[in-house]
Amino acid sequence: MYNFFDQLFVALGAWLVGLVVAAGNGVSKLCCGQPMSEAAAHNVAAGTQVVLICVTIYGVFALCFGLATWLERKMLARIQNRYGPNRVGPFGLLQFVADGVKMLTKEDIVPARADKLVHFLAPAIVLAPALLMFGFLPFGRNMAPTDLDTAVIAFFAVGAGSELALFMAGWGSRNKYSILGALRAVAQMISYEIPLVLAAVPVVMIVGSLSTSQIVAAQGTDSFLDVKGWFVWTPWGFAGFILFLIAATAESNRSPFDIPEGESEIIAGFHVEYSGFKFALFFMAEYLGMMAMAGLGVTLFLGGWHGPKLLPSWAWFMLKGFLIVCWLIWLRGTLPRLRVDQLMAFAWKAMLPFALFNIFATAVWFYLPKTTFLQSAVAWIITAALVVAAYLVISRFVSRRAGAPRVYRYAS
Amino acid sequence: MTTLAHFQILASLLFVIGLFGAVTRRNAIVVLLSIEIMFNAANLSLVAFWRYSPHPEQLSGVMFAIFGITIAAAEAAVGLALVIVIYRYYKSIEVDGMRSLKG
Amino acid sequence: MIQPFTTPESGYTLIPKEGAIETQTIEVSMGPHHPSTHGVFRMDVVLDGEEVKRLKPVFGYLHRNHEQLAEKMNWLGSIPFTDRLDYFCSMSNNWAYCHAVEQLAGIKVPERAEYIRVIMAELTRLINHSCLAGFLLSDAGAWGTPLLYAFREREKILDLFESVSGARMMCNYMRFGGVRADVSDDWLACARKVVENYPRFLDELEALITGNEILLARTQQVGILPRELAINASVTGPMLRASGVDYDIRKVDRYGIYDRFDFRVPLGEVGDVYDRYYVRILEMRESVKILQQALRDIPEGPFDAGVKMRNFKVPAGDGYGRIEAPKGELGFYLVSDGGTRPYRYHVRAPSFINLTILEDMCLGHKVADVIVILGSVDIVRGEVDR
Amino acid sequence: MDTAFIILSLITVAGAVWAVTLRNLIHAVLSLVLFFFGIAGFFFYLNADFVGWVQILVYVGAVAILAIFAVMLTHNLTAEDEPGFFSLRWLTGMAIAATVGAVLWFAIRSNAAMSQTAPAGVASNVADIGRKMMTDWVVPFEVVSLLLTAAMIGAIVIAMEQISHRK
Amino acid sequence: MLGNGLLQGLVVTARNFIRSYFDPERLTTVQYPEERVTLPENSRSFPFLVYDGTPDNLRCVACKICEQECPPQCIYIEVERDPKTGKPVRRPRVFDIDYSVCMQCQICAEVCPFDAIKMDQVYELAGTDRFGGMLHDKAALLKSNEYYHQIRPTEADEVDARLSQSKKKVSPPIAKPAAVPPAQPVPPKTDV
Repeated sequence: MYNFFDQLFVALGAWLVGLVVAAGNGVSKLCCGQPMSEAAAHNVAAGTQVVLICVTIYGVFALCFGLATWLERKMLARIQNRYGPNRVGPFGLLQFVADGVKMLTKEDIVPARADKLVHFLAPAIVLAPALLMFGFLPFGRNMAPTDLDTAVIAFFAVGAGSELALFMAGWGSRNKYSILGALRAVAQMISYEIPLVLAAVPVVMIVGSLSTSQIVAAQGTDSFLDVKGWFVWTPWGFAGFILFLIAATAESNRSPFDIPEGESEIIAGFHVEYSGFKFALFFMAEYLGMMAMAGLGVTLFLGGWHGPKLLPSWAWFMLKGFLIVCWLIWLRGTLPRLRVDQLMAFAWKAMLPFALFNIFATAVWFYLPKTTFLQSAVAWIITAALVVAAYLVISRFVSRRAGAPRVYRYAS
Repeated sequence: MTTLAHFQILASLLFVIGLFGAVTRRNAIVVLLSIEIMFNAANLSLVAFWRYSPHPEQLSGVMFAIFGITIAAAEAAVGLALVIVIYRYYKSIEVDGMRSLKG
Repeated sequence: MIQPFTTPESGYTLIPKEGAIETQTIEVSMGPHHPSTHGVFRMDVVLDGEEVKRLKPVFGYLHRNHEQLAEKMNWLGSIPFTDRLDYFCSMSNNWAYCHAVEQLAGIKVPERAEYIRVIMAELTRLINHSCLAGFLLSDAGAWGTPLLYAFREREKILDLFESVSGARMMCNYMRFGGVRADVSDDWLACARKVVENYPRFLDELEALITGNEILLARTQQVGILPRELAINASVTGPMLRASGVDYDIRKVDRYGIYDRFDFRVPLGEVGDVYDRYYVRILEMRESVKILQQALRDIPEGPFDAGVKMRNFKVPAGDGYGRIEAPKGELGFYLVSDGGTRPYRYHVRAPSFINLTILEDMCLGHKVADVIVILGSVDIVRGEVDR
Repeated sequence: MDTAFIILSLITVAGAVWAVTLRNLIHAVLSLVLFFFGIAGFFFYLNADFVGWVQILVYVGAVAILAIFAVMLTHNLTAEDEPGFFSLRWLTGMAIAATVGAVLWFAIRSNAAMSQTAPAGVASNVADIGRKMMTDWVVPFEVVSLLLTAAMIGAIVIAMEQISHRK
Repeated sequence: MLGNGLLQGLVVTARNFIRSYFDPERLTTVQYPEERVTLPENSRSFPFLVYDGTPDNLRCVACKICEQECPPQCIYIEVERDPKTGKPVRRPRVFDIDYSVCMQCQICAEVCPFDAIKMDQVYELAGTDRFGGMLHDKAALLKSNEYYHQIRPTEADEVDARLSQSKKKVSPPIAKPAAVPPAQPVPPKTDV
């Protein structure tokens, strides 16, 4: 019973591919007498497999994008003691459809002196990496879209493409605010890409392979409740997860790091000159980027699709991704924005040393013997001590500048 | 089928384009870009040689390419930093204008 | 150091020091439609990269000819217009105008009316300071969460105003010699309940804001206002006290019956944005103390001096009455020629004068800081442009 | 000469030519990015996945943006005074290019090994690259890391000197 | 410790998020068209004319005091003349208030010696025509005394008491400002 739901989509996919191949054979029998040759059948099957993957990724994650916007507005509203959208559809669930239609019908204004080509291409190039990133994440037991042995490097390489697109957007619209926003966006994303990659390095070191499905396999235990194997329970894993979350929020320009489109300072940063559907593309790219980063966080640290056998594996992946997205929304509802230079200083002076030290701590964990329970407990404590020590040193260094807490006297 | 010759011809064509750019253009940045193109052309032919080599397990071409990429990136960084420094003093980065070696 | 600001027509050509990279300065006008300029207010900012080199505030977008109108109106008629000066604290504006006229006309205000006036003024101070903390945070990027908590508390107090004066924000409640309507006992009971709960809201707001490292980084050592510049530019109100100058008109003039209440005046020491924010939080706690005492011992008795409102004449002469409005010293300079209309009517608006030194605080800071500094000055455009 | 090879080479050559000839520098850098993607596509075509992803990560992620920053810092967005077609400078450039091209062409044509087709089953997997990097190639690995730190420090010193001037 | 200020903030927002599901204090918005906020008795919006019994038996005697005293000058009155004798009849022929100019300051109700003009509590006055549409003429302004009792019971009773008491004294009512009775507030919804 559990396996039926668990492998539901895999079976569905196989059935569809079989259907298409059968149809292909039928067609070829009609027009050229005999069913397709073996190679042709294989090609058709592979082709439909690819098409199926693309369709599911676009379909599922476009829907998730819509629900994410609804979730964000509802959660922020509840944090701020108000209701949030509840007019369009039950509980406001069709709000994103209404937004989509509004975006489609809005007039698409291109500034006169804008650089037409760059202005036009930017939204597409921002969206492409966001969608490509999903191709490397294993969604469920043998439901990985592509099984590359260089998946993690590929994920970051594709992610690097979006900075360029942000710059093109800012530069293309030839407006003071957007140039400021573009330069800020590029500087922020570059300086947070390094802690992001370094946060992923410990996981790759321990697992010994770059392929995400092997990373997830390494975190699984075959018990009913296979939660024990996740990397986040290990000290270096927890530190890496925190680092990864902070760097992911910075990469997807959200909450404390949403400087590129700091509303209160430079209005909407690089997408100030976009309206109509192009703006919706930027909006979608931001959300998809956020969800992809959440997906990678789940794969690397929270044991991918592993979870108690109550829910099917893909449901666990979606649930954990949903929790990380909720955390990002929660941050957005609470924290003010960092200034650009503080943000850079935090990346280079706090995140980078902590990430490097985390790799050192992982090496210590890797070489400590962990055969018996006692030995692994000792190893756990040693690594935890290392990580906490590093955190305390760095936090004292960062908050040294904040100055002593102020004491306020009253007039006599 | 694509033979090794196709790749080498393509790589040399790209190399020539890069060379042409480096020689004719007056703007220092475009010269640096063309040098980047030449680097990549070389990487391409190296990997092509590895792909068509009789014993590929030595991974020679791939390792060459990886080191080539890192060196090219370092070179690009220093080169563009130099361009900025030159611009600061000569207020223009015309390649012909940089005659004097004075500091 | 506030030299007259002449903008060369050709724009700004900053001559960089030899050898420094000559970056183009961007001249950005953070225009009247900027999302966080608290109303229609423009700043022509010259940016070198992110740093502010010159900043020229541009006023006048919300000018409604208030003072000329008042000269055409009889004394009673301009009371509703004072509501629209600083539309966040209409009760304090009314009181300032009535206070000036009473000084000029020598009207004695009964006890109960004085208590009611103190209660209304302190409630307005609570509204103003809590909303400032909310606006400051949404300028710094916290997307409205503290702002909506402050508005939740403000609604309770506005309900109180509506049930006594008829309108939430445009109360038009005070008259020369007292107030327009008496306060019933269960109104006082509701007010006591709201005031009891206010410290709980303040603790929640402080837990959300005061310890926040990001906010500490964004506001400490930012937009520092030295004591001498504050005094020279005649800045008043919480901005002055945040720079350490002990000057609170409630203690200096002892107008109304403020000398009967014991409350303290908090002072900052550095004078940066964080001090301005925290001094206002402490002032709110003092206002709660005043309100508790006032609500406890408000006496019975007449609530107005029975002054005849129609063709009300003020003896000839001029006078200047001022009170400690939430934003600073709000003064009315009135000249009367004995007729039913003021001969000259001038408002000393605290926001306007606090804004003149915006450039001195913003020089050398980043674009993001300019917005936070402007937020900490706590201006309302109605009062600045009149 | 199957279709993938033709498409990729078209993209790559177009990117290279535009990068060299376009007036507007920002467009030149963007076409350079197109060229980089083309080269990465070739690496995938040649089953060298790791190199392809590293190429995208290094070039598209960093070098292209470095070039854009350089263009922005030197304020010459449209390089006007460029040699026109058939000017002396252009001709000499074309002559040099033609000779080098001819030499390479004959080298390729004369070598017999060039005409072999692609052997099947050649693929680079990351584990082998890592193992080889640490065993046979460990000396170049250390030298390159030394070179990278030197380059980083060099670039920073130049930038630092610029900042110290501005104070 | 670097992060605990941020964590405190996050705890506050989390508490608000969770409590907003069951604590009315933490969910203050009202679904406007369906639910409505109960207005306190004293709240005011635009003025209206009061009539006793039939609409042409209105209290206003067209003395034009409110027209003079109105700060934004938005009231226009014309006295009715007896067609035969040409002498003014103590009734307004035309009484217009331009709601788009009126700033709801309640001074007209305050200075009216005959308690003829009072402040209404209606606020849904959206219209399509900005110029003519908001100009309410006498017919639109007239509302019965019962309506006045309905919206402001205590105030209406005092006004009635004063009017009936002044009717016994034949002399015209002295122009004493209608002191608005002490306000009985509807306790604000948010008593915790």
